[in-house]
Amino acid sequence: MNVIINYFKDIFQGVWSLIQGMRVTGYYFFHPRQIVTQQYPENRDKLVMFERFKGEVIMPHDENNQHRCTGCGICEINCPNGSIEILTETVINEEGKKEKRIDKHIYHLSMCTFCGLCVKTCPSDALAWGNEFEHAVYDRHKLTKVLNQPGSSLKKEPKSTAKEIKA
Amino acid sequence: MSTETSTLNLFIGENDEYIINMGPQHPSTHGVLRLELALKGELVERVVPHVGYIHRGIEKMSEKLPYPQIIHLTDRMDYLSALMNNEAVCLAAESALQVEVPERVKYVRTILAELQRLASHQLWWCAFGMDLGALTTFFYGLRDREKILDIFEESFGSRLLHSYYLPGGLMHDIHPNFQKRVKEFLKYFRKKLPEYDQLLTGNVIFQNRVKGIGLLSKEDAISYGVTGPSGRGSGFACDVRKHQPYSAYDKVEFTECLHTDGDTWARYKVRVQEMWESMHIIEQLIDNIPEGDYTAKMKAIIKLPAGEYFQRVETARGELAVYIVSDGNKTPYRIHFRTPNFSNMFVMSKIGVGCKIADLVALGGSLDLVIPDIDR
Amino acid sequence: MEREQLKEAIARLAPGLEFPENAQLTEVLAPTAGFRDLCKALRSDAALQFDYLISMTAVDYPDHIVLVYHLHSSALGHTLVLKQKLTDREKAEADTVSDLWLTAEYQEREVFDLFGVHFNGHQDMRRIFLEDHWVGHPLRKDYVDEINIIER
Amino acid sequence: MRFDIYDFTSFTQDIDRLLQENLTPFWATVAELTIVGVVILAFYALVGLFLVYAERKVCAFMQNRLGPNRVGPFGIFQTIADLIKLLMKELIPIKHADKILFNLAPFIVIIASFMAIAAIPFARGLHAIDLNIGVFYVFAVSSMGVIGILLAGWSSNNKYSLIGAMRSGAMVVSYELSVGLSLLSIVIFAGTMQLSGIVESQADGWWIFKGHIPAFIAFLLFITASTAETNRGPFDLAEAESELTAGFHTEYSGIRFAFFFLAEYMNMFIVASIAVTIFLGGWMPLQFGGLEGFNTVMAYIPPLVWFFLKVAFVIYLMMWFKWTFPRLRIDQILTLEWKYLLPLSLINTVLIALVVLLGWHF
Amino acid sequence: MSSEALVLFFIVGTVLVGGAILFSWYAAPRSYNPVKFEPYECGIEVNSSAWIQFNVGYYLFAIIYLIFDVETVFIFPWAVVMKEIGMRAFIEILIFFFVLVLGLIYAWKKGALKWV
Repeated sequence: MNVIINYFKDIFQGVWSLIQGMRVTGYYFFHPRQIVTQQYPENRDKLVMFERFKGEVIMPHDENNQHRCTGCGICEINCPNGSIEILTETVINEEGKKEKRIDKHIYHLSMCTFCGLCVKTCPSDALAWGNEFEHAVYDRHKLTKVLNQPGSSLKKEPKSTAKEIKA
Repeated sequence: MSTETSTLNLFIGENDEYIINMGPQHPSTHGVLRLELALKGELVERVVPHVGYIHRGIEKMSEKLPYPQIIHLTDRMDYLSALMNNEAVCLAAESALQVEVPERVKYVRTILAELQRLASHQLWWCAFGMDLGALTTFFYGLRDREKILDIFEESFGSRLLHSYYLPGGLMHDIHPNFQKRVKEFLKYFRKKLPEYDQLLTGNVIFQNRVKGIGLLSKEDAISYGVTGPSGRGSGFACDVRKHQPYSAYDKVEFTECLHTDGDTWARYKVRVQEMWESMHIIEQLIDNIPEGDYTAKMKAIIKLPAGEYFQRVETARGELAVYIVSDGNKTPYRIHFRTPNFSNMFVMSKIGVGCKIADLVALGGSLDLVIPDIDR
Repeated sequence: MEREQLKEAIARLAPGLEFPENAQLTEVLAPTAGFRDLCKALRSDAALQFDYLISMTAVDYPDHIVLVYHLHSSALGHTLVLKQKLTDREKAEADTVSDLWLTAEYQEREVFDLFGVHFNGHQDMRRIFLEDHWVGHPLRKDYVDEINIIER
Repeated sequence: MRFDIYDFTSFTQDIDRLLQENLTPFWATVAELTIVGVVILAFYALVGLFLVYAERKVCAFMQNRLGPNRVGPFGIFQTIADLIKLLMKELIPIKHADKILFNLAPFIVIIASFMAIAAIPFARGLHAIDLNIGVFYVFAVSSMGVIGILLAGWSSNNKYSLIGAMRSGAMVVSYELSVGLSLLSIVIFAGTMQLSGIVESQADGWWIFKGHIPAFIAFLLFITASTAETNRGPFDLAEAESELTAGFHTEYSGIRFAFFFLAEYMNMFIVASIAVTIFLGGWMPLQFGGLEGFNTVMAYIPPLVWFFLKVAFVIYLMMWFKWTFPRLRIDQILTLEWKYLLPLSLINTVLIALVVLLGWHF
Repeated sequence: MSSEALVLFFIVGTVLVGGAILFSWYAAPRSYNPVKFEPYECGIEVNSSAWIQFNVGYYLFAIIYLIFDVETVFIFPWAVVMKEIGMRAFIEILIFFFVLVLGLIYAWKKGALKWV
């Protein structure tokens, strides 16, 4: 007799447990407000990335088209996969002295692993993280970028200011 | 013994066995793992795992890289416990340099590790449900995991591969909103976790699918080195957090979830229980993060003194051990990662024998494999 | 168990064991001969019970290869670093411990694959990660791959 | 020509008469068949497209997401876009496959579902064939599709497909019984096997209500077993994508695959229609004794609407199962049938016979 | 329509499938790549045929099914006339079911309902 009672008990418990699960899915079916889908291209305007989002490495320029990169090459050393190349040139400045200056700060986005060591270790805070995340291009050569804008120059400022900004 | 006489290396088609390849392109191996199965009808008679499809030589690459740069490679081993992997290298370097990291760093590392564990277990839960055919679990798990990833993204800008730690501390401080958001998440997830139980844990079909499948005895678990939730499901008390506490784990109360059945069901229960435990740990720490520096004073170039260093860390999948041989240079002479999945996976060739194909999928899901961690 | 006690207990098991100083963990350098017996004893000794092989790997030095075994006792909670030195780099051979700790079967295959150490008595000595026709053992220091390894 | 949306008998007869008057008998028959053929084809395609869309939306809403919403408003043209895509896809001939059987399999699954549709009464007078052994016929034809699945799996020269096919074979040798016994219990009530007759017998109330608990149990058994018959929901282990990649249709590409896909949904529709016809009163409106006003309002809703609403409900139920439960294992499927469903069906049949005997039903 | 019209449904089904496949055959692009025509086995080259002896594992079920299915066919006519005949039919079917269930219990106890 016990066998038969247990048999039916099993059936009822099984069906009950199934109903429990169906309650959860049924709840969500009738509560479409809880849908979490983000409709990506449409919500571009509202889509704000977090300020620390690591989209790509950029070199901020101010309104005078000046950046802070001295071309020291520390970011290049600190990059684990060689996605940064720094080309420097030697120019003669106003005082008539030879000066080493950055020519091109080349950044291979296709090789970047977004570890953040270049931004972290840059002594003059020339690099920062950009929020751009739509990196898809049809030609992979387009992923190689020159970070310093054409015609830009080094911003001359006391070192303490740079530190303050960082802090 | 040569390979010809080996019992494991039978050629395909020999002995009229039904040999079938599960993977590398298979939905339930969660990556490019290849299992060569010998079948008798639905029964699996032999499982031969083949790995190495995404072997990248992280150990060899690391020999050429300074320590801060190794960290970003560890992300890519077990990408679901990236922060714990980072932590392992950092702890090894810190203990070698005998640097005392600030309390704040310890607290933050512990909280982040537990958040990462939660995220990892959520992903495991939804993938496990999907392995068993309940596709809805996948979306619920990912929905909740998204909240954790948002916390990560706000604090350090990345969602999966963080590279957030440096030897000596963190790369930068946590976001001011961090505590608020974590507390919000805990409140949210405490409501959602019981839903998981309703949907899957209690389900009679699910229970029948997982109970008594893939029995792994405690002795075998130890001998195979099956650690993490998979090992604890067999009663192997292998929680490094408990037995060799690091970071702030000695300051928190938590139980090591142990089940002695050793089947898929036990492993499932351990993980679900661990989610509750992780939330418990975070709750103890989140309000008490001490003020202070986010990193210890470190030299610009980190050189470990010559010697050998060994650091064990509990990741979401088990015990990760880093073994560093340093010759005093800024790069390691040899670095070895003892990854949890490597040992966890090969046990399949033992416990997978005698179950059905569907069980093998459940079993593989319960071991929670991340293939890049095996291949390194 | 304290470090000294552990050393004493291990020293009883076999002759010719060296205990390097200044190591982070208790370390034993064992002779190649009789290594398997030592492992057996370490595993079965009631006071030691090293039943859990955390990790097994190799380190390649210019003139020798060192096999490193990290052992742990799940019951007693102590850890030991066991080492053996293989002096013949070209034809490196060692005894297998894959029947003592089952995980060693695969860790030894990895060492075979990446270091070229052949383990005697191993039942399935194949490459684990690389393809079977791969030439060379990548984790050796003298391994050359001009295409993929870029020196900086 | 009169058109009464409550009774299609006169409608079909009118068309018949019109054709007979204007054409020779042979051409009249041809024209009639053509009309019926085109109507069926259109209906079939429409139902298939709608069900695919419905399934996507239902599962999306259960899973907290939106589902298709790009092609057309709310994505209603998504399935049409998919159909065009599948039509334009290459048909890949598999090496060493059994060519004849490989090509035959989609025909069988589709034809089986067409044959089953033939017997379903949609409204009074609106059915292709009113067989006097309707229940029996449906019971026989609905299990024919499995032969197609078996052929598909076997002929593909693919190990996954073969295992999938064998699994579906195992399922059909079990669940057929429960389907039969649960249909049979209503035949006991109605005393006829003609499907339209069974519907007519429910004019004063549906069998699921009239037959008390045994009829309700029979309904549950039927839904469970027929879900298994159609290889759906928690019983989809013939295609079990997490185990067998795609099971029996792994090797089918393009439009050939589409037919297996379509057949699955059509089988779902057929099963739901049978469930509605037998248990839920077919095209009959919802009636409660004593509520006159309510009954009149309900009776004003056209029978076709009633029928399709009920079918939609049953299909929703089946989708609900599918998107909630994990998949069963092969031995559990057989255990469920042989140790639970079959004994229950037998007991239930005896109970129903007893209810009928004692006149306890309404 | 009479039951001969079933042929129509047969034809309509055939036309639907055949027409679509023909259309697709002409409309779809084709490219040749020997690897593409290989049977799928997770990206690994297939070394053996799928058609070797295969343990289906439900042979006994199939036999029991055969018995039961034939019995079901017998029950159908009974079901139709059950209402009219009444008590006698009920007792008869009880006996019939008793034998059936006995068979099922026998098979159950013998372990035939166990997946091998």
